[in-house]
Amino acid sequence: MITFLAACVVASIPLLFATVGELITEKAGNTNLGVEGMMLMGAVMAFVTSYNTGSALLTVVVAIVAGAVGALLYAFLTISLRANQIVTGLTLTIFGTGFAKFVGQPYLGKGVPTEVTVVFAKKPIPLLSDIPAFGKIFFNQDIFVYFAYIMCIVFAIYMYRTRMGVNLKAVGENTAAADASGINVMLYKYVHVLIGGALCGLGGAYLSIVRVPLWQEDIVNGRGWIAVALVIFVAWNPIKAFFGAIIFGGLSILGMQLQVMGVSFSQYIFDMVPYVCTILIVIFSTSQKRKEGQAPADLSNNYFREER
Amino acid sequence: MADMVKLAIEMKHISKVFGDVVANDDVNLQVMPGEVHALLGENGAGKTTLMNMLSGIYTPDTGEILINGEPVTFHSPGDSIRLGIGMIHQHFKLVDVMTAKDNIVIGQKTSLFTKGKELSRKVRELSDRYGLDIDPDKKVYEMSVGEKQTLEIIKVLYRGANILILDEPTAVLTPQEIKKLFKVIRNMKEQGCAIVIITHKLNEVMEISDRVTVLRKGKSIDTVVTKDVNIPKLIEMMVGQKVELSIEKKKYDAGEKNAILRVDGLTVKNDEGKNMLSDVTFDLNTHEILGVAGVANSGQKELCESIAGLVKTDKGRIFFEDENIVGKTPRDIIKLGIRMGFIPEDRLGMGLVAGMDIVHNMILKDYQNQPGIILHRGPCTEQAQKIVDSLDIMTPSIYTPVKKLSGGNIQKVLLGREIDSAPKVLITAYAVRGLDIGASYKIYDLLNEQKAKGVGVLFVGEDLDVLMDLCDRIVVLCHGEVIGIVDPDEVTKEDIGLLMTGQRLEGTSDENTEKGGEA
Amino acid sequence: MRFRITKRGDIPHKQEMLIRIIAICLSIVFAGVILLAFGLNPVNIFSTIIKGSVGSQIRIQQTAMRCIPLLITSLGIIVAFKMKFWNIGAEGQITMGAFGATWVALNLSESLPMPVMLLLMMIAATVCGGIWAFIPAIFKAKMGTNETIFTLMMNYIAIKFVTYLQYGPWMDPSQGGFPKIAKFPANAVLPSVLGVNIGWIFAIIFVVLVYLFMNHTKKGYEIAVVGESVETARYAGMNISRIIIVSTIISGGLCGIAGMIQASAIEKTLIANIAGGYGFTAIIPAWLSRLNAVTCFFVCVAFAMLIQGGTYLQVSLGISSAVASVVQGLILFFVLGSEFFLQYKVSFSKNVKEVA
Amino acid sequence: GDTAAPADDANDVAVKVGYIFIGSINDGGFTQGMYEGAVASKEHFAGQMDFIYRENVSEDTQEVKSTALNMIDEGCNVIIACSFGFGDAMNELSAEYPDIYFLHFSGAMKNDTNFDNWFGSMEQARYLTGMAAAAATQTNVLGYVAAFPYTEVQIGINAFTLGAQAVNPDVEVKVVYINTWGDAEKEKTGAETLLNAGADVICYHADTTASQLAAAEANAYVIGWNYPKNDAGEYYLTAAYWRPEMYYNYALQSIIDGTFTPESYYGTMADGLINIDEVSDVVPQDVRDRIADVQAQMMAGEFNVFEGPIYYADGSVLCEEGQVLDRAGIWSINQEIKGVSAI
Ligand SMILES: Nc1ncnc2c1ncn2[C@@H]1O[C@H](COP(=O)(O)OP(=O)(O)OP(=O)(O)O)[C@@H](O)[C@H]1O
Ligand SMILES: Nc1ncnc2c1ncn2[C@@H]1O[C@H](COP(=O)(O)OP(=O)(O)OP(=O)(O)O)[C@@H](O)[C@H]1O
Ligand SMILES: [Mg+2]
Ligand SMILES: [Mg+2]
Repeated sequence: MITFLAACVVASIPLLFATVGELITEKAGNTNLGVEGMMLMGAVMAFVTSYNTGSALLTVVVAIVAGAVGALLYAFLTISLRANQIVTGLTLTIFGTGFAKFVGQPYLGKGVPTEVTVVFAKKPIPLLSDIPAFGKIFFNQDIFVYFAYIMCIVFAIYMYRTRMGVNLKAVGENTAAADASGINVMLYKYVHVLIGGALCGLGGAYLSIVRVPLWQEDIVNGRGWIAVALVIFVAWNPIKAFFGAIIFGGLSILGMQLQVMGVSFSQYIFDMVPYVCTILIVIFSTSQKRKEGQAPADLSNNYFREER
Repeated sequence: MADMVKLAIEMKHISKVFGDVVANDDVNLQVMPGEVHALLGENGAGKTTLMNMLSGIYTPDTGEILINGEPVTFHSPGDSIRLGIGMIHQHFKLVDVMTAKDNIVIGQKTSLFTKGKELSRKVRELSDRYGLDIDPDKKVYEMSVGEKQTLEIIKVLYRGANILILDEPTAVLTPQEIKKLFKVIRNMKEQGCAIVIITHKLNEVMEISDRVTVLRKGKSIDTVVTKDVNIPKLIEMMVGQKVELSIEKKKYDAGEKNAILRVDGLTVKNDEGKNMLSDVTFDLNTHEILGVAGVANSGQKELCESIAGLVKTDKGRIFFEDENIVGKTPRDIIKLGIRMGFIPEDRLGMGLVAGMDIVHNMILKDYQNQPGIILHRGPCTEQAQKIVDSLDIMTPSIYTPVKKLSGGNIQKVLLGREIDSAPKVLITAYAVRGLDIGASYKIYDLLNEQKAKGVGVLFVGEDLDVLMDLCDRIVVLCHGEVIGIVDPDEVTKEDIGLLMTGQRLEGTSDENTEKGGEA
Repeated sequence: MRFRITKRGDIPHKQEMLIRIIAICLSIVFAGVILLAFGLNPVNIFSTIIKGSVGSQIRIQQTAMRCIPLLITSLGIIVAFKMKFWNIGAEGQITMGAFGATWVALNLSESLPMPVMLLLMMIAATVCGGIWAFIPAIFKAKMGTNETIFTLMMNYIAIKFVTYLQYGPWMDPSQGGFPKIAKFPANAVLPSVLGVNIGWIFAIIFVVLVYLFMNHTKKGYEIAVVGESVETARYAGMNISRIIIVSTIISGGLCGIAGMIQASAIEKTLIANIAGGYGFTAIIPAWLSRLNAVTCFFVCVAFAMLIQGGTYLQVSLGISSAVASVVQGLILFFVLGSEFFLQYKVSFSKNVKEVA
Repeated sequence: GDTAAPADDANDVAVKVGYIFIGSINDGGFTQGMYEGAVASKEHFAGQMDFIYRENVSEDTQEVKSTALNMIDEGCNVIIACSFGFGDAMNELSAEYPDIYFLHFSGAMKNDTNFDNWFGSMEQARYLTGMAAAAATQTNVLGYVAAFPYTEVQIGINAFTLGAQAVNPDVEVKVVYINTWGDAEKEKTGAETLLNAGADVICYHADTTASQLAAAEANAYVIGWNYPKNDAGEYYLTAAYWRPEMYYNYALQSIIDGTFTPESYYGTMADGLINIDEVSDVVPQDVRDRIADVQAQMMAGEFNVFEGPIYYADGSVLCEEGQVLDRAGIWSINQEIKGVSAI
């Protein structure tokens, strides 16, 4: 059970990075459906870097930059040129997928050098990892996982406790009002879309560098889309995102766990569960009359100051 | 004058073009510190546009802006705010899901972290000082229109603005709220602030302003000292010619009238189960304009929508001629000849399709009467042209999306369509909200024309003077109940004002006053 | 020096075309530069793409066969997008349409006359695709549920469902233990005209029908009104549920028909990958054509050329066909960006004084 | 990208082959094996054979057909399609192009002139790897990461189990089906789940080598698949793999000789299409000897993997006492045998 829960945490990490990335993007009023593409860009560039340089630090930096560059394309098109967000995001996914295939082709089947894998190997945190059960599940992990914990907390503080967080919320909820209040909405949108892309890049890199340190073309395999859906599930809250990602990561491996436990069921039905759950959650969250926990009101609307 | 006192605002030769629309054409404006300056003009004259250039929302195409004598260029609203300019927009710029205090503080460069308690205290201090009433922790979506307006004002005050721009701030306020607002304005004026106010209510211009600048069709016509002019003169400046504005009320005999719409014991609940209308009963006759008065949110919206079949009614019946229309679809009701010109607070939210042109908005209600499955635009094209011509709608063409028109013009499109469709019952809610004076009187004339044709008109209004002048009877609503039905010839404005706040009239000679379902 | 962005008025048709053409040319140049940076010869690549897509009769036929599902799906998406229903579930609707058609093809008699069989398959495809679009649509209409996510999830459910059929109950025992659904009987296979399955005739008919429907019928108008504002539609007395049902049945149904054509003419059976990404790709031509069915035809032809030409790259030049998707992405970015210049004007101005 | 290095004298060769691959030629797995076979075959024919190829072709008949057509345009007279899903396209084209030969890996489709399928008795290699695995386990639990539950995969699982049982009757084979072919993360998770459930040797039937990584990380042994690629270092025991040049050479030669007749080719250990990699010395010498011995018998045609009595896990009979399953019998397997725990 403990190993299973620890595995759920691991399975949740790529989702978690991408979910928080998309969440912060959406908080700024932009829906970026290019998550899958940005994850792949991060995954491939991180791999290429680690393979060629053997530097763990550089790998992480490049993953961040690669995701952010993908987001920059999207940001420039949707924020500056006001192109339709949905279509631009999809295009980014097409582009990112092709890019990863193209750039990664010479590296297929190759592995991440050991100087990098040792850095990202599991490292128990002293004291914390000795907590019964809990320690094994959460504090006997790799540094990406620890970073993910910190990320969730930092983003929660940022969003709910700082002045910038309030401004960000205003940008996503009512861009015109935010603008008229003197917030530099363009800057806010750019910064958060780029941060979002960087996190997606990290999520992708986690798959190709840490999780399966081996280049495979379709390493992300739809996880980006799950992350987009998770954002709704977690109601745009980075702390809930942590739990949401663990649940969805867990769902993706629960089927296998049940198989080895000899529990009989249709694996095909199980494969549908995350998608059906997402739909139910989307329905549920909109059926509520609450104003909180809903999508930012100005989500997907491009803003032009002189527009009526 | 300008030599002695530094001008607070000076706008020189400002022009602004939107696509094909010239919104401002070589406009000049000078505002002194400690002055309340009214900006006057017909709908679409370019008032909002001009002020938006001061608040950094629009960038002028040509021209120069000087603030406190210094030439400036705004790249963003932030630039304008930093220079101490605060604007209260025609359409609120507030974030719905945030609290009042968060709305106040957004965009402010203060500390890194939000300091909730300290902020609440500051906001309370400020609102006490100006006699404004606001709960810093209330969410905007829970606020009434008046509260939102108050919040906008506090937001500007919090930033310590010394130039205040108010774009039609009184359009949605009750008389009491307007009084409070004017007190704040005077207060600020005494502190040396420069204030620009846009309003279509000329008595307010006379009451509050020191000077008036009139815009007409994007051009600045003249600036005059308020004391030196009167209302007819202002109207002449706005419209460009002398006009006679009066409402004629033609009386019809009881014999000519018959009840065309009877509302009987109508009760409507909102989503939370609260009564929005309780046991409302009244008749609407042919050849009659029946006014509905009440403070904002007293059930006017629900009344109109339930007659139009748009909301579910809880109890009661609505008879059109002899048919109970409760439970009928809006479509069936339209077919019977009930038309609704409803001007919600968000003008484009209902009634018009914002992204479509005038032609396609004309078809909205009539297309269903066309035979077959093909959409014929021909007749509506003519209708659109006719309405644009007869109501002087300012638009580049009938193929311009209505969202690009000015607020007043949007409203004319809507009313034009509804009146043109020859209904038997016409429901108008806030028909002249935001309309300039000329347009308002045009609407009154149109309604009177309808009345003459035998149409029963339900006129939900705000301005008691207009209600008194125009309507044959007035239903007064308070908290969703009919508190009285009065004949304007027999009561005073003050009487109606009292009724609106829930105080019944004692000893008036009015036998029309019915009991409206006392709870 | 500062630049300023202002909204354009209506711009003349000619100028609009010019801007678009410039954008496409620039995008090709730009994509070329990127290719050069990767050490590839762009001239070679572009000419190979053209040769590979229209270089011979067979290639033209191949391109046409790719264009058919793309175009029909795009048309379906246009109908949904017009209602501001951001249907990114076409992939699932194609899959379910193919499922419906397959069910009919495998369960009805092989002696049924071909036209009857094909018609029944088409109806089943329309219904199944339509239902797949309708489910999210009705939730959106009644509860305001976010349809982007909903339709997206429906894709996966459809694909997993067909995978289940393929490896489970529908596996054809005559395939020697390999997971495959049975082949369609001859009367369930679309015939060809001019070397291309008659889906191309359907596609052209659908272009005309969708154009007329969206621009000249009352229903088309209603869909546009509902798209702008549900409140307004209610106010005008429109039967919103019916409009949503009709439009999603049309939207999902068209996608379903694309699936039927793929199953019947191309695969001659049902596979999990039947939609093959067309459902996602089709969104882009739908949008680029500004939801106009006739324009969409031309955009889809260009797209099909790019896709088909891309497959020729490796065979002819030994270059990975991933290059084609990179080129495709780059061109799309440019064309998406160019829309900006149709709506806005950028002017440069020297400002004398800046705010402190 | 890599290039196919089209030969300058392409027109002079006797056969020019167009290879259609499902994956990339350097994927370290199935496609790499198929590609290297092509290279070896070209060497074998020394100037008489040349080839071009296209990687990453999806199993979409439209895509496959236009790829093949492009190849025919480029002068290919033989098309070799290396994935099950390519079959329909080959079938259709073989009717339209009677002068071109179409050789399809797997499936059961063929015609009488120019279209054949080819596959092999992978159960032989699986059996041998099962023997190796049983010798390496301490826990008596072997893990098997499998893509989908259907005949081809189940044959492999059962053969592997039989081989293991031959060495160690107490072993249990635990299977996890992951319902996908090429999701590295899922394969790794599947392997980890099995390792956590007590397995200490992993075998897999899916496309990536992620299971090898999982095993090595957990200090458990692993058996490769498809291609002799070692991503597990000292934990790599051996691999069951294809050597497709054995078939290429055979079929192309008969095409050159004009004697080609479709026969639904089924390669074996004997003709070299089916192989196992050298067995690691983690496996004790005696077992290695036994493996070599069984392999020799297989090559001599004296050893049958599926020889009765064999029971399915639910107790029903797969193969009676004394009965030997023929090819058709093997390909009608649709469950796991006794000794396997799968759902
Ligand atoms: N952002 C915009 N885009 C396009 N046209 C605009 C825009 N803003 C204003 N206009 C046009 O400029 C003209 C002036 O509009 P403006 O809102 O300034 O009028 P106004 O005097 O405030 O009228 P009202 O009394 O109705 O508020 C109108 O014709 C309007 O359609
Ligand atoms: N969106 C639009 N923008 C500009 N012009 C339009 C637009 N829609 C329609 N028109 C013009 O309006 C006129 C009437 O439209 P249309 O020909 O479509 O009407 P119709 O459906 O044929 O109607 P009828 O059959 O009753 O004449 C035409 O001149 C057409 O070009
Ligand atoms: Mg205005
Ligand atoms: Mg206006």
